[in-house]
Amino acid sequence: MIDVWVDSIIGGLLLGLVYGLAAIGLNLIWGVMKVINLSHGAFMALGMFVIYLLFTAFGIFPYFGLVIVIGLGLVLGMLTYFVALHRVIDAPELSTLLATFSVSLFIIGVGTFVFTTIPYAIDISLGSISFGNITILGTKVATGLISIAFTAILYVFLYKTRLGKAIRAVSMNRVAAELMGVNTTFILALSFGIGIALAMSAGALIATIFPFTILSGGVYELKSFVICVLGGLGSPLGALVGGIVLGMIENVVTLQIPTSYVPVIEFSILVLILLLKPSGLLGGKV
Amino acid sequence: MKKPDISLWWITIAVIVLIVIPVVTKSPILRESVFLILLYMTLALSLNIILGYTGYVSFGHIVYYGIGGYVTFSLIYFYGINLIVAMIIGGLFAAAIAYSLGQAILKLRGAYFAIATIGVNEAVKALVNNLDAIGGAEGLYFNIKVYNAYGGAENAIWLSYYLMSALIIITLIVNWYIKKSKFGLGLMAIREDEDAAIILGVDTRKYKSLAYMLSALFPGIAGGIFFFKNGNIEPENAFHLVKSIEMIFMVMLGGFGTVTGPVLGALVYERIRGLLLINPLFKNLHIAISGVVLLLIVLFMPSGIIGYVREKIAKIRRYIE
Amino acid sequence: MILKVENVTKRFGGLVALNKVSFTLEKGEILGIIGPNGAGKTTLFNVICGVYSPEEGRIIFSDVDITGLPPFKITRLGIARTHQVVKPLNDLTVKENVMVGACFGKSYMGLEDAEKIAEGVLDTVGLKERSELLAGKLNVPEKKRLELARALASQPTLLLLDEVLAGLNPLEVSKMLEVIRKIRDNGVTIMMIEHLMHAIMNVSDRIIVLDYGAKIAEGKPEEVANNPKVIEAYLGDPDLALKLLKKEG
Amino acid sequence: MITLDVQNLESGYGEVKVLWGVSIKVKKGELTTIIGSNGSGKTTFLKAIMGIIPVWNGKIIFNGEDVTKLSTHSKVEKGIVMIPEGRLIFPEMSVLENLEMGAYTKRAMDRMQDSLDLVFSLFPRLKERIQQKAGTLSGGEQQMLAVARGLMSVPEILILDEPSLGLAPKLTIEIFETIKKLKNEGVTMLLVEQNVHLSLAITDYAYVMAEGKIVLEGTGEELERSDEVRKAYLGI
Repeated sequence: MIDVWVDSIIGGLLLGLVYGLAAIGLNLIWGVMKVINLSHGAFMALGMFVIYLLFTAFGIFPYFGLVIVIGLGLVLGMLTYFVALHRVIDAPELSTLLATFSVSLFIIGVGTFVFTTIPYAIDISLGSISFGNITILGTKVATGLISIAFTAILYVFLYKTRLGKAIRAVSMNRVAAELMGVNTTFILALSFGIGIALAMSAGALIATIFPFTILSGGVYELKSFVICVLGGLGSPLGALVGGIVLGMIENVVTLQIPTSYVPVIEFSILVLILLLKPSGLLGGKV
Repeated sequence: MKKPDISLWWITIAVIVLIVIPVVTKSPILRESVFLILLYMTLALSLNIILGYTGYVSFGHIVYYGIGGYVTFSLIYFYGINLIVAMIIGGLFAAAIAYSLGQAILKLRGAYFAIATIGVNEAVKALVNNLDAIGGAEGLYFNIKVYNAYGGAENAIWLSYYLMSALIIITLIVNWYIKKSKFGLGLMAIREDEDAAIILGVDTRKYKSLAYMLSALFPGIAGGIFFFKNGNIEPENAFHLVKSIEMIFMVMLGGFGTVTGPVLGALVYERIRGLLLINPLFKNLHIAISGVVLLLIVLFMPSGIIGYVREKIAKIRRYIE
Repeated sequence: MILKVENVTKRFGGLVALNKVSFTLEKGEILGIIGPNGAGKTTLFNVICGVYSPEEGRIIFSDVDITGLPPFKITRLGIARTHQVVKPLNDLTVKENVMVGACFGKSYMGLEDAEKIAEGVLDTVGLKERSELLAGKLNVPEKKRLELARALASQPTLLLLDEVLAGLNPLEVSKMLEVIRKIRDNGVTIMMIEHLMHAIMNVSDRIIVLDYGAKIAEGKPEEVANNPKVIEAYLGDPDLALKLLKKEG
Repeated sequence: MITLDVQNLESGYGEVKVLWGVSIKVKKGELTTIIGSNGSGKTTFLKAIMGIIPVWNGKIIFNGEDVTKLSTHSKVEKGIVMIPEGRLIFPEMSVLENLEMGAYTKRAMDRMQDSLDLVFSLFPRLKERIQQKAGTLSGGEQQMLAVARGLMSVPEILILDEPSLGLAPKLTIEIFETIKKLKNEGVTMLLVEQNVHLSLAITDYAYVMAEGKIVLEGTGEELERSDEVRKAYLGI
């Protein structure tokens, strides 16, 4: 019996780390730009298919393909900022919500056209780790570790580099940052690019452990909202912790109640936290 | 009470003309397409009360359409209650849920409110998925015999059509009266500056809750009619988040905060969508094209068709609102 | 006595914005509130209007304890205010803006009565020609007048004016002062915050000086104007300036 | 030599004109001050100079070069540095990180060590709190940090917008002493202030602004003796 629990906790932790990675991007974008990115899920789905194509068409092993996914995410994100967001960045939130949603429609629309909505899967194996009765798939361990590594890299970038500090400065006060000589337009675009790169790589990682369709991103986007609200909107580290909490709920709580109730719990948590403690359970800032 | 003026007359007459066309031609194809347009108009006008007048971005507004649909459908399915009674109960139930929920979530502003409404929709959808008593994830299907009480399936469809027609006219008139009333003035004050509104004496909490309640009532009834006609209801259909965004799209396209805007927006949106679906080249790309069109509107015509015309020709302002 | 503020203290975090402020206001009076930036003047208004509730103290308005009531209730009891940073309802017309004041203020009237009141008030403040314009299109001095019109339309017994003269040219200032006197003559009690000293000295019956959240002086305009404490609070201490000059040579 | 030469500047918000042709000159190595009551357009004027709001008409000449159309960050890169009203420090960053942000431009980064030495000699208290979060500093310390951060940008001209706003008298004096020190170090400055006596006491040249126009100008002593300034401020 205890094995089942340990198994679930480890599984939940590893899954939660990937969820966290997805949500970090969303949170970074909110923290710096005050934009709720409704194209997050679509970009995650894009990440899934890019890594799939790299693997099936060019034989690039998914974990190496991640480098390409990140580069592509950065470029696409910055492009999206200038095309869809720059004009409305100071408009009321309805505009940015709809602008990012229209980007999502575009990606999903073209994606459906190309890939239809049938499921795809990436067939790789890294073996498994066993101790006692517990077996953990190597791919899950790898995604968990890579998620931690990406989060760590993001933190070093935000706190130790000149550009990273500029991003934090812009998130605190855009006018003040501009007065320090920071090109804030570029920083906003860069932040969106990083957020998208994180979304796409999280999507790519998820694709290595679960089957996916072009519509899968939507589910993870909604999960990311829950995670962000749990950890505090705008706080990247909070997102990671929120992700772990959500992973735990999915894997551990389901030992006691049916899986189909998980979304009920998740979205009730979302609404309740927004009402009771909008700054999130962990409440921090960038 | 204010007397109806020209802006209400012409749009009501236009809608009535639209309603009459399938009746005169007896064309089922036209009827189906007009039914859909009327449904969209009702949804868009309802959302307009909370989004357009009050300025609260209700992103998961479709939840009330789904709730009304489920209540109506269940009442007919399990208890054989008459459609008209059932749909009114369904609408009132949706409105009651909105009112009580509004007490809590209307405290949130801006994006926080938007996310909360998405959360509400997803939570309700997930909950209904689990309620086996009302069909769970598979949903409920009418036995064809249900329609016998209404003189057969064909008559039942026509009944749905007339009920939807009546609903849109009522929604339209209510919308206009809200806009032209003291209540509406209070709502618009909240939209422009909630802090200023409360200082000016507007009981913002009460007004917001009432507006939210009203904006849930009509979608609740519309959901009842739609799923009755449909003969089947399931969570994926009833609480489809994309439909929520379509509602916002229609209000934005026509011009939010006006009475004529959402009506026009719904008409144009349904036509564009229909054309894209018919054209074989665009059929598979219609979602992507909708995305591009939406983006263009957000970026270059943020006040919608009516708003755009209003800015260009200030003189006709009072006739087109 | 129409208003009694008793020992009111308001803190924001560690900052004491109002420190045990007490004063009374007689019916029909014009009371001027002056003090340097950040002295707590606008906070005082916000506390009276119910935007903030004070940590300590009480506010009695027409024998009713209004401490901690929500702002809309206080407005309906008959207190109206204008904002230093104007808050026009941009996408409504000028007339509609004023109608909001009339509809939801002390008389809580219907739309048609409100429209009549609005037209009258707009005439008083000289915005009649602008009635049908969207409020967002007005310039700053016009927006100030709109704020005043909106507050007046609610037919208050106590009117709080927060820097209505700022940004007006001398001619406009004297016109506005006339309007303010006229309002008082119609039986409305007025409290006003103002930086334009000659104007406020001219129009007020009595003046209260705030500095760092505390009341440092109170009295007739000429008394206050010659009070060394007030001069220091406003101009900075001239002695300090001299000290600075001497020290650095 | 003229560092900053603003000619006939017009600007405003939306459709509303606030500045009606404002011209000033700031000489190199001097302290120039603009005084004026609330709402006279001083802050708008500085925002227009910095490019935070667009210039409608007129020219901004900096060291002989027309910089009217440049973006804010490019102006900072050239050495036009403003310490904004209300300080606008980065509250969640440490004192050191705030100072590093001040030295963000390439020009300033190369001289960061020198700048840090200068700043810490001027404000030893900041050195003691180098790792503290800026948001937890006292109001006076935050103002010092804002000035220090401005100096980190290696300004060719330092523009200060109401540095004494909301400060207690003792701290106000400290800020003015600092400004005086900077003047003695040869820093070119443009100061906007409400504290008439103190600013006139230390300034080389001053302008009085009212209703978006310059209504009076002269040396600090001339204006200090002028009845008009007194009248404009106190009306007595």
